[in-house]
Amino acid sequence: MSSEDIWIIGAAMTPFGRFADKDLIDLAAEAALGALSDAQISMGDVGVLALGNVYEANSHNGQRLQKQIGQTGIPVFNVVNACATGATAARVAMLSIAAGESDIGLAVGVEKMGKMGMIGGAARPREEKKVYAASGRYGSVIRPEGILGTGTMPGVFAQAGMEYAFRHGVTPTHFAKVAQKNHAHSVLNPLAQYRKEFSLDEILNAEMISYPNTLPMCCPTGDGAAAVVLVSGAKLKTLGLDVRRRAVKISAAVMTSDPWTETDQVQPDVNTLTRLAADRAYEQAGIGPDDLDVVELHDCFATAELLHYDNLRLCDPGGAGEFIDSGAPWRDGRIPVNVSGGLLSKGHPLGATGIANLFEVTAHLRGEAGQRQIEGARVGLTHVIGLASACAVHILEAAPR
Amino acid sequence: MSSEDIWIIGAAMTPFGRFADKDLIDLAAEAALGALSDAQISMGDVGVLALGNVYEANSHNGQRLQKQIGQTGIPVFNVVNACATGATAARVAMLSIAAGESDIGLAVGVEKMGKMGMIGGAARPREEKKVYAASGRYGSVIRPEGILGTGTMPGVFAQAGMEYAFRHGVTPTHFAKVAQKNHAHSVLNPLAQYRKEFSLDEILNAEMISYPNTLPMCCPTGDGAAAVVLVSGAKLKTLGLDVRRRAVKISAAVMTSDPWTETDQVQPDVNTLTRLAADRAYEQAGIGPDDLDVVELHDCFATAELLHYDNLRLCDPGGAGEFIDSGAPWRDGRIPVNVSGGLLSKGHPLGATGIANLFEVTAHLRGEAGQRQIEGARVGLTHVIGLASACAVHILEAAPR
Amino acid sequence: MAGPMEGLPVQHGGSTSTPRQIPVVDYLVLGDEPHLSARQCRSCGALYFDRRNACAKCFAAEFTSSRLANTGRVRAFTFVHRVKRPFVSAIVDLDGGGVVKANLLGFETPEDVAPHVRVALTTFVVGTDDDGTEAIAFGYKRLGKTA
Amino acid sequence: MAGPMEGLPVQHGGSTSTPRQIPVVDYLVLGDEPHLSARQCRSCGALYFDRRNACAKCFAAEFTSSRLANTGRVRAFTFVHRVKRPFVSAIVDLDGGGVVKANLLGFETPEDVAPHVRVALTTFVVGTDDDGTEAIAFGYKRLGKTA
Ligand SMILES: [Zn+2]
Ligand SMILES: [Zn+2]
Repeated sequence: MSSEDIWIIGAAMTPFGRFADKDLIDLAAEAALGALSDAQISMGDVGVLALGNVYEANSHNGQRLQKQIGQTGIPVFNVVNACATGATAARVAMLSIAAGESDIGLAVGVEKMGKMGMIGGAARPREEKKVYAASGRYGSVIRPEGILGTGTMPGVFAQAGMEYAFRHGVTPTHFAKVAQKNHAHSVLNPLAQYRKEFSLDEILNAEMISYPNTLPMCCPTGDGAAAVVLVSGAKLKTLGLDVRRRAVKISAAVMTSDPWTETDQVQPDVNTLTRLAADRAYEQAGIGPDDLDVVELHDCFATAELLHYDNLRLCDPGGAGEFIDSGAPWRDGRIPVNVSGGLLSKGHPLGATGIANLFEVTAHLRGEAGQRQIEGARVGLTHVIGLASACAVHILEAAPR
Repeated sequence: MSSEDIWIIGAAMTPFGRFADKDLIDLAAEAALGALSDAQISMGDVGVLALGNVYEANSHNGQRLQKQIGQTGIPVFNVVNACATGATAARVAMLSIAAGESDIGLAVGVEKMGKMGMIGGAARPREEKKVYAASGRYGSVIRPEGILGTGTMPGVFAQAGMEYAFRHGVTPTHFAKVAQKNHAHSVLNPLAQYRKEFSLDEILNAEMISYPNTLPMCCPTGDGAAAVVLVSGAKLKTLGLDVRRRAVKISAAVMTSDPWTETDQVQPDVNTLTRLAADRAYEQAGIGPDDLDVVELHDCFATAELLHYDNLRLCDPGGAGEFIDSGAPWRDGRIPVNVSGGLLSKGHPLGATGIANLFEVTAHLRGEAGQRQIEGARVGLTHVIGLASACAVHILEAAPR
Repeated sequence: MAGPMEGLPVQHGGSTSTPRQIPVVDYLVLGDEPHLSARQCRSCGALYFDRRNACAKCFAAEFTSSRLANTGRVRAFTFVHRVKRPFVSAIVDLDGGGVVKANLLGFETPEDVAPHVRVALTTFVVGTDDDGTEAIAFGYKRLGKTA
Repeated sequence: MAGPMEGLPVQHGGSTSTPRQIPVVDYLVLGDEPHLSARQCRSCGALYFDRRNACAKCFAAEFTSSRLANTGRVRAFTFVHRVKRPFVSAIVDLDGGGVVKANLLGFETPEDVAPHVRVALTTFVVGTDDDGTEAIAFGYKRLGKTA
């Protein structure tokens, strides 16, 4: 228990779903109060608040949350980083602790998307211009979506999947198996937005959204929040035995953005920044992929999860297809991946996601994940990626017993 | 030059104004490249990027900026904190350095507001509801603006001013003198949005916006960007003599939010969090208000500047009226305040403001402020406040000569 | 001195000709004696007008309701211009506790508003919906004046 | 095999009856031999299609223009459904350098798109404005097929 380490001592998430009767701050407050209570502290103990939210990013939700749960004058950081927004909030709280500016931090991620339909799936209608005139950085005369390919999220992750398929010979069935697994896992998670199992045939024959991803291979939109309470190692030593016993160490915390690649200029490269982050995280933690007992990775689309097996080094290079075929990422497999149901079933309220996966892995490392518990889990990894582009990888370890 | 200190080695700002032919990223790139060039480094040296922007907060402008000036895979934090957004970006870069995660950070603040009119001045028309129904946290049936008082920025800062007037007997003339001073100062600043002097009578007789603030007592909206390059003390020791000589030490960096106060529940309290931040900053830096050679404070409205003389302890308690009467905050006075022209004349592109004031004080401490230079300035203070609510105070010191 | 900015005084009572009325915010209680009602923290006594998740002062989560006084003193004000219908906004410290923001009624010029002038709550119709329901708002007039 | 998704082939040349044409993006150069033109970093050779502030690869700020090849290989693709007019999007590695995103034309099913299949640029009218100006887009068809 080094003084320089940072630990999670409280974690909570709301159920993910659609909550028309709750506002954004109700969700954030529920998660925040849950995490504080889990950590056996109050807002009066918190030295820094970081809040992540995408769709209402400039509503200063951190301060709105304070007004509902405790105004103590502490610094508040409102952050946004697409689907890595929640993880970014956690990172800011960690930075404040590591910098010695606070010893307890609260990071909250929240999103209220309602019934937006699929992420990025809707091309907004636009008034047709009467007279063509070039504008913007590409000198466009009309909106290029659908004319010069697609830039929507389903399209980007579909193409990223097919790039892998061309290189390594995986098939639509391999991608569909990812969705089959995650939907099956979700049945055990009471917090998941959907808890319905699908057969491989049902998935393959469902409505095609963006080939090779059918509807059950795309994450839903939804509402939800998650929160974690973070402390310095020095502070942890002063806390009660029960808090120390349940504390989870952050062995690695890495955030990256897209380094320059040639293809990245026309479509976000979801691989390189994940590989960078994963490699640095393994180095920081001093462990390798084989040491992982549980992984929550960013399966916004089924194609994405398959790529990330490879990017996170869970499988041999190019071997993601064999990896899913072998059953390795199932909850009874060698490296259980997305036992929460993943974004595909648990849901993906953007700002909440990066903290929700910290909550999930924390629950397993504490042995408190209920029916979906991975028995004896001691080390876990979380991964999120937001376009364009931010990636965060955290490696968590259970307290020594 | 302690290894634990953080230093500014590069600073730049675009002119503030209206730039219809530049997009948000053009402005951010101009400031960022200017700051990098000033620091004699390139994007390849930067270990963390923090970008602050309010109106397009969820467009991931940090990454959009990287795509235009350098994609190196570093962590990017997009932050928003109302008018303290730029300062918040600077704080995140500092946290990363203080935490030991990077040794050079780039913080950029940018805003493109175009011709929005006065900040918060326009009540948006809303479709009248056919049937009244209570909604929201106050069970409102109609929009309360104008019916249950005002919550717009001009109104909030006008009322904050009148609260001070009731308590301490200051008059509309005292407030107008603030605007007179800042507009007079702006004439010397080539980067200011407006550079026009006004007589006290002109200011008092101008169009009333929200009593006691007339039009020249309200800041304009505009476009602009500012950037700073920050380094650890350890890194600074490895840099060239010229860089070290021009480096400016951040002796204090404090961010606060509203602690609970009774009035804060109906109108943001702009005083308490500023006082908290200032007192902590003086303690951190080990100096007092009398040591300050130059101050850039958040004069979004003339009333605000007068309050902040008191909040920042520049005057005796309750003595802000006498302070402006004495000429103390004029550029040839005892504690020059807003020699840039302040928000009132220099302009207030929200996300840029908190970094623009770091740029301004840095310029003076380096002796590079041109015509508006405060001769021999060695110590300066910057202050921003955004509702609701974030306040940042920085104290900067020139490198030992 | 009800000017055009104040709307009409409200008729209270059981007359069948009285239209249905609804307060513009739920912390305004109508009836024979219109008044404000706040959520009060059971633990520390802090007062709030909005629906609460917890107390921002002491972090407790239980609230009771508290009737606030109809009289108080003006802590701050502004005359708001550059809007369709200029108005006077004020922050009022209520007698016995509580601070509220509302319009000041019957003050014609800034010089009219003496520091910490005493005021009293009044209500008025601010609009009528398509069902004929009247929205009732509140404001503050100089204490002692009749609406 | 120009299907309904592809629009009409473009008539190039100086005929007076030819309507005015404008490329949908400024990196598409029309004329007798329509082709793509990229901004190329003078320092490191990196290629970009957009207006640049600097080079994202090497941070230099000087650019020249570079004509890209009209042929290449499909690196990735998707058939996009749930939109009014389904289309095929692809990322194409151009011969000699450069990567571009555009629609694939003339591929009917995903199975049609062999890994890294060779394709060639083609242009088509994608719309006409009220002045009669035609917007010209580009896409890629199987190499060897005529438009
Ligand atoms: Zn309380
Ligand atoms: Zn280059």
